[in-house]
Amino acid sequence: MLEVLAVTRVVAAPDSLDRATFPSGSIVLRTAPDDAMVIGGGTVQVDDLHAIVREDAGWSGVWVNRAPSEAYLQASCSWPRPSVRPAFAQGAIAHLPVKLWLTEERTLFVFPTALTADFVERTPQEWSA
Amino acid sequence: MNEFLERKVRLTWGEQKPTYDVVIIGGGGHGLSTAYHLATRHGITNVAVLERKYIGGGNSGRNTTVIRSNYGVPESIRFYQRSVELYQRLEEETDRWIMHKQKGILWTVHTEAGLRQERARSFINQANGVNTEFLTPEEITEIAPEIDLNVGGGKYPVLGASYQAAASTARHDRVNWALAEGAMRHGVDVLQRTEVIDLIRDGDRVVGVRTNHGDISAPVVVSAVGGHVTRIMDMAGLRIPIRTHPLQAFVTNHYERKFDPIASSLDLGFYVSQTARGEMLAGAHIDQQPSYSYRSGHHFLSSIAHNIQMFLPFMRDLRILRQWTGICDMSPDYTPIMGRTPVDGLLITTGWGTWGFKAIPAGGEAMAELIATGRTPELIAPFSLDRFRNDRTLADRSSSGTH
Amino acid sequence: MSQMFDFAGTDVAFIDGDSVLTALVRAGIYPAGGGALCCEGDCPHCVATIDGISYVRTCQTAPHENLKVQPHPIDDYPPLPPDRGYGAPPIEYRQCDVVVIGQGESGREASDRATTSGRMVESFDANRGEEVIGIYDGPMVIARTPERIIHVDCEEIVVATGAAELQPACPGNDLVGIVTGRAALRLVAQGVGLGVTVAVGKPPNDLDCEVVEGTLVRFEGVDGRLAAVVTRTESGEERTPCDTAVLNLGIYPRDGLARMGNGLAVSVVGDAGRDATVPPCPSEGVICPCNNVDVDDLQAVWDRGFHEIELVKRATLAGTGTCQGMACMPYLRSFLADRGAALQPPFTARPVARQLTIGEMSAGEYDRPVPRTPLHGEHLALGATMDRIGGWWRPWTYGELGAEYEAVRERVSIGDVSTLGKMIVSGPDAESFLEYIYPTNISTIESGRSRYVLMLNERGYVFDDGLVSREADGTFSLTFTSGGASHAEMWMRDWGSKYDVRMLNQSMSLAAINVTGPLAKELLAKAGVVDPPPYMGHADVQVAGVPCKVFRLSFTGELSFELHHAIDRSVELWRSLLDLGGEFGIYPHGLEALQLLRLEKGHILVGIDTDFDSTPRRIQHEWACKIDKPTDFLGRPSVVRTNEIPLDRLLVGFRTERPTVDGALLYSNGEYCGYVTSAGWSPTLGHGISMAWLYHGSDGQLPGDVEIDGTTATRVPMPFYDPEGVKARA
Amino acid sequence: MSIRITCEHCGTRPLEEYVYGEVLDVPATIADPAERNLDRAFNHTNPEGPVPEAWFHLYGCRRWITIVRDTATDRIVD
Repeated sequence: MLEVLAVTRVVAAPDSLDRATFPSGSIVLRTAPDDAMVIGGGTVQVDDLHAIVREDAGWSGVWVNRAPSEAYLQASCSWPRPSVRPAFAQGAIAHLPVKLWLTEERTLFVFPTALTADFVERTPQEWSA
Repeated sequence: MNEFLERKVRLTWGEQKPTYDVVIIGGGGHGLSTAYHLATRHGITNVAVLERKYIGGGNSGRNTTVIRSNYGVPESIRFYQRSVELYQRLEEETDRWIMHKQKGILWTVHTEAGLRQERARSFINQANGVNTEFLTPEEITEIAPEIDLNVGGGKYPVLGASYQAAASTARHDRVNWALAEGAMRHGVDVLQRTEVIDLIRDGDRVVGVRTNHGDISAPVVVSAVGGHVTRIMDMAGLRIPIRTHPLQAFVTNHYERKFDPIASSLDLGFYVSQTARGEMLAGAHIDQQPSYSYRSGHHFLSSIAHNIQMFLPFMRDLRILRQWTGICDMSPDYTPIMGRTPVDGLLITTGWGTWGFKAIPAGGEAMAELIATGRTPELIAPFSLDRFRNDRTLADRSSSGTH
Repeated sequence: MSQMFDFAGTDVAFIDGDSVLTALVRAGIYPAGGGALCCEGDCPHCVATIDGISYVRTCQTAPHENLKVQPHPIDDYPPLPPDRGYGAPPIEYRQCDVVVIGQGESGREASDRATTSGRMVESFDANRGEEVIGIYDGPMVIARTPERIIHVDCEEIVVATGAAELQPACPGNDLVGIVTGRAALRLVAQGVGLGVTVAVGKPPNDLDCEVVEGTLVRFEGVDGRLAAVVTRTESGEERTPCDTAVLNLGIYPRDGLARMGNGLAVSVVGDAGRDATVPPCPSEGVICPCNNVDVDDLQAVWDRGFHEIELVKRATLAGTGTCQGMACMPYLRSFLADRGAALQPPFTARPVARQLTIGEMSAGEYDRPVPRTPLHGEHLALGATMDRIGGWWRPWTYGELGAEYEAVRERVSIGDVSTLGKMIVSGPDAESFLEYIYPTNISTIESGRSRYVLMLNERGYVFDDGLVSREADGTFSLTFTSGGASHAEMWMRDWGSKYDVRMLNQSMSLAAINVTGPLAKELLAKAGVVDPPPYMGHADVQVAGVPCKVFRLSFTGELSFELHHAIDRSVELWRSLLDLGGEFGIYPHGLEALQLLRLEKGHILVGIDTDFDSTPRRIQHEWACKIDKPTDFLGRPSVVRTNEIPLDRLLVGFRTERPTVDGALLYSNGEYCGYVTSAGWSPTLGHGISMAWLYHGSDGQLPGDVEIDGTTATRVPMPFYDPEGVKARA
Repeated sequence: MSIRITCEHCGTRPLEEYVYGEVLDVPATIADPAERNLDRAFNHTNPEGPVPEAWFHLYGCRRWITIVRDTATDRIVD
C-alpha cells in the first residue's frame, strides 16, 4: 500500500551523523554523507550544533515483497542492487529518483510525493491499490 | 545504379604548394564555401583548403540538413535568411544537384510559455523579412495530419506551432562537393589527409601552417575547423569561448516519400524530416557532456524513440537503420563566432554548434568578403569574438536548442 | 497437420525448424525477388513486411500461425505504416562480467572459458533469435529477443559472430537459385529441394552437387530464375546449366560489432577476428544489392575524383542500405585498392547492427516526470486548466480570468505557489556563504526579516531570483523560482563546498499558498492569525490549525502572505481558506492571472522577461546588486566590468491605449528597437501595459515613445500599479 | 547504461542520472585579475583528453562528485 511516510531529515556534519543515535525501530537511509532520512517517529540525537533536523512530509513509499520487487526492478532499474540485504540504494528507477530499503523479506520504494502520479503510472497497479 | 548516384561533380585534387595567398583549415562546408566564394566572387584562387580526413567528413557530412532562418534575434535572422536565399540559388549557380527542396518547418509548442515564445518568433521573423507564421492546431493538421495533437494522451497537447514555409533541406554531401568542385575549377587546391600540426608565427603574426606534408606560408590563415577549433586556437595561444559537445541523429530505413515538412518539438526535444530517399531522419539536442568521441549513445536513441512515436504515431513501426554522432562547437550565446582574432593573420569561423550546415553559403560568402576586402561585412559584424568582452552577446537559446 | 502463415493472401505451410524464409522457398516464393542467398542475416535478399513492419529479414524470423507477410522489393520503398498507437516491448536489465556474442564453436569456447574462471556470462546468438543491436559505451550490449529487449552492462565483451560467406558480385547475382553453401545446407535440412545443383568453389561436405570449373563470370537466368552458371576456364567461357548454384567465394569476418566496440573492452574470437582479406576486384555487376550500385557506378565516381571509401559510399550510396555494407564492403575495398588507392579500412560501424523499430527502441522509456503539488486535485476539482510551467503541473486558469484578477485586487484570493524552490542553510559559515552567493547585503537582514535577492553567475548575468530570510536560530530560509530550483540547488551545493554549511532542500516537502488581496489580513484573522508578520517579515504561526511559516511579501502588489507548510496538510489548509474566505468573496487565481498581477507591479519573471545575458543594470535591478557591499560576491567582477560599457538595451515599461501581446515588436521612427517580454491589459488602470526590451539607437540614445502593434506606446516607469507600494505594505 | 559514472556515495550509475558541471580552469599565464575573470566567465579549456569535471548526482544523493574523464574516448580515468 502506498503511503505518505513519516520522515525526519537530519543534515549534519558527516562525522556527527556517523555518531548520531536514531530512534529504535526507525529506518535510517543515509542519502548523502551529510544527510540522513529517518523513517518512523522518534527523536534523533546528533551532536552537531548546526544540524538541520526537520520533519519532512515530502516522501511517500510502498512496501513490496521481495520476489515481485526484484522482478519489477529487473525491468525498470538499469543498475545492480546491493547483493546483501538489508541495504540502502538510490538512483533512477523507471526514470524516477527512487530510494530503496531492501530487507530479507521486503523492499521499500521511497519517492517524492510530488511524483506519486508518475510513480503509480510506472509501477504495477496493485502497489497503489 | 540508383537515382541518387552522383553523376556530375568532378573533383580534381591539388598538390600542396609551399605558398598560398590564403590557407583555410578545414575542408567542411564552411572552409569549402569560403574558398568557393573567394574564387568566384573575388578572383582569389591561390588558396589551399586543408582537410585532416576527407572533405565533408565532419559535421558537414553528419548533420541533418535543415535550412531555415527562424531565429530569435535580428542579427541571426538576417544572417541565416541570407543563407536561405543563397541556398535557393546554389543549385542553379553551381549547376549541380544538391537536392534542395523546400519543405517548411513546424516548431510545435505544448505549453502556454512555448506558445508565447513561438508567437514572438513569428513577429520578429516577419519584421526581419522572414515569413514565419504562427499556426493553430488545425492549421498544423493541414500541413502534417500525421502529428497527434493530443501527444502522450494529452500530456503534451499541441497548442500551436511556428512555421517557416521557406525552410528546406539539401543533401549535405552534395553541397560540400558542389562548393569543392566550384573552388577546384578556379584553381583552389583542396588537400585531403592534410593535417595542420602547428601554426607558423612571425612575432605576433600567423604567417603559415605546418602540416603533415610540410610547411605552407600564407599571409592569411582561416580556421574553419568544426569540432577541433580549440586545438587550432591553442596553437595560436588563444583561449576561446567554445565547448565541444556531441550531437546525435538517426535514420530509419527507406519508405515511401509521404511526409513533407520538417517537424520539431523543442519541448519533446527532437525534430524529424523525411529524406529524398524516404528515410525518416531524426535528431535531438546536444549531449550535456563535452566530448570528442564520435561514439553513439543508446539513451539518445531510446528517449527520442519514445517521444517521437507519441508525436508521430506512424513512426512506431519504422525500423531504425543507423545512428551517428557529430561533434559541435558550442558558443556561450548559441550564436556563431566569425571574423578576426587578436592574432594578426588568423581568422576564425566557429561556434557553429548545431546550426552550421544552414549557414554554409552565407558564412563562406562573408568570410570571403572579409578576406578579400579586409573589412568585416556588416552581416557578420555582430558575431565577432570580442562581443563577450564587450557585453554584446546575442542570447538566442530558444532558437538553437536542437538543429 | 501443418501450420500456416499468410503470404500476400496465400497460405504458406511451415514445419519445425523453419524460418519464414525456408517455408517461403519451399513454396517457391521469394519475398524480395532475388534468391534466398545467405539465409543467415548477412544479405538483404529476403526482407519482407511482416505484421506491418517492413525490412524484416525473413531468414531470421520464426514463423507462427496468423503471421502476415507482404513482399517488398529490397531497393524500393514500402509504404509508411498506419498509426497503431504507442507500443514498446518489455525490457530487462542485466549485469554480468562477460557478454559473449555468438554461440558457434568459438563463442561457446569463450563462454566456457569465462564461466570456468568464475565469471558471470551472458551469451546471445542470432540462431536462437537473439539479435544484438549494438555495443555502446559502458560497455553495454543491447539485444532483442522475440519476447523483449535486453540491456546488459558488463565488464567485457567477446565478439564471436563468425564470418559471413562472400556474396557474389557479377551479372545475374540477384537471380533466384543462387545460395551460399551454408544456405544450401539449411534449405536441404528443411527438406527444400534444390533441383539440379552446381557449386562454385568448394561445396560443403554432404552436399550432393557438381563443382564447376573456373572463375565465376556471370549467372544467366530465365524469368528471374537461375538457368546457368558461366565461368571462365583456361579453355574459355563455360556455361553450366543448373537450378541452384551453391557459392563458396570465401568468407569475410562479421566484424561490425567488433568495430563498433573499438576502444571498449571488446575482444574478438574465431572467424570474426580474421583479417578481412579482400576478394578480387569485380569487373561488372551489382555490388550493393540494397541500393543497386554496380561496378560501373563505382568506376563512374572514381573517374570523377571520388577515391576515399567514405566519399565513394556517399556518392553511390553503396553500403547505406539494409545490410549496412555487409554485401558490398569487400568489393568496395577491393575496387579502390585495384584502382590504386591504398587498401582502405572499412567505413565506421555504427549501431544499429540489426534493425529494430522505433517502438522496440523505446522499451524502458517513460515521459519526463512532471511533479504535482499536493493541491493538484483541488485545482482540477475547481475546473482549472493545468499547464506545465517551470517543470511542474500548475493551474493556468480556473476559467474565470477576470474573476481571478478581481478577487486579488479587490477582495482576497489564494494561489498555489508550492512549486517555489525552498532551502534551509545553516552552519558556522552560513552568513558569509550567502554573502558570497548573493549580490545584496545578507548580514543586515535581521532575524524574522526577509530580503529579495538576485542570483548572478560568474558572467554577471541574472539566472534566478528569490528571497532570503533569517530565522531566529541563525539559520536562513531561501526561496528560488520554481523552474530554477533544481539548478539553484546545484549552484548552492557547488559553491557551498568551500564553506562550513549544511543545506536541506525542501522544495518538494513544503507546500505554499499565497493569500493575497486587500482583505488578506481579515482572512488570516479568521483563520486564527491575529498578529501577522510585518511587510518583508516572517513568523511561525498556525493558520486554521495548520503549522505554517508565514512570509509577508508581495508579488501581486496587494497585501500578501505566503504560507509555507508541510505538503500533507496542504489540502486541509487550502479548503479552510476557501471556506473561511467565502464571506469575503474569495476566489483562487492561476498563473495567467498572476502574470498579469505581477506585470502591473513591474516584477520580472526570470527567464521570461530576462534572457540568459541579462545583467542587473539591463533589467533596472541595480538596487538589488550592491556593488559596494563590503564583501565580495559571485559575479561582481563581471558586473563591474560590464557597468563600464555603454548600455545597449534596457528592460522598461510601456503604456499603450490598446492591448498588445508578448513578443510584439517595438519601432521608433520605423526602426526596430526592441520587443515586448510581457504584455497585458490592466483592468485597474484601463490601459495596456508592457514590459519590453528597448534597444539603444545607433546614436547611443534610448528611444523615447515607441510604436507597438501600430499604436503609440508611452514609456512609463514601473511599477505601473501602486508605484509607492502602499497596498503591499498596508 | 551507457557511460557509467561512479558516485562515491551511491555507486555506479548511468550518466543520465547526473548533471554535467565544468571545472573551470584559468591558466596561470593570465596574470591580470580582470583578464582572469573574463577568461573564467567565458572561455573554456575544452581539451581533447583527460579532464577533471564535476557531476551532480541528481537521481541519487544530489551532491557533486569529481571525476577525470577522457573526452577523446569518454572513458572515466579517475
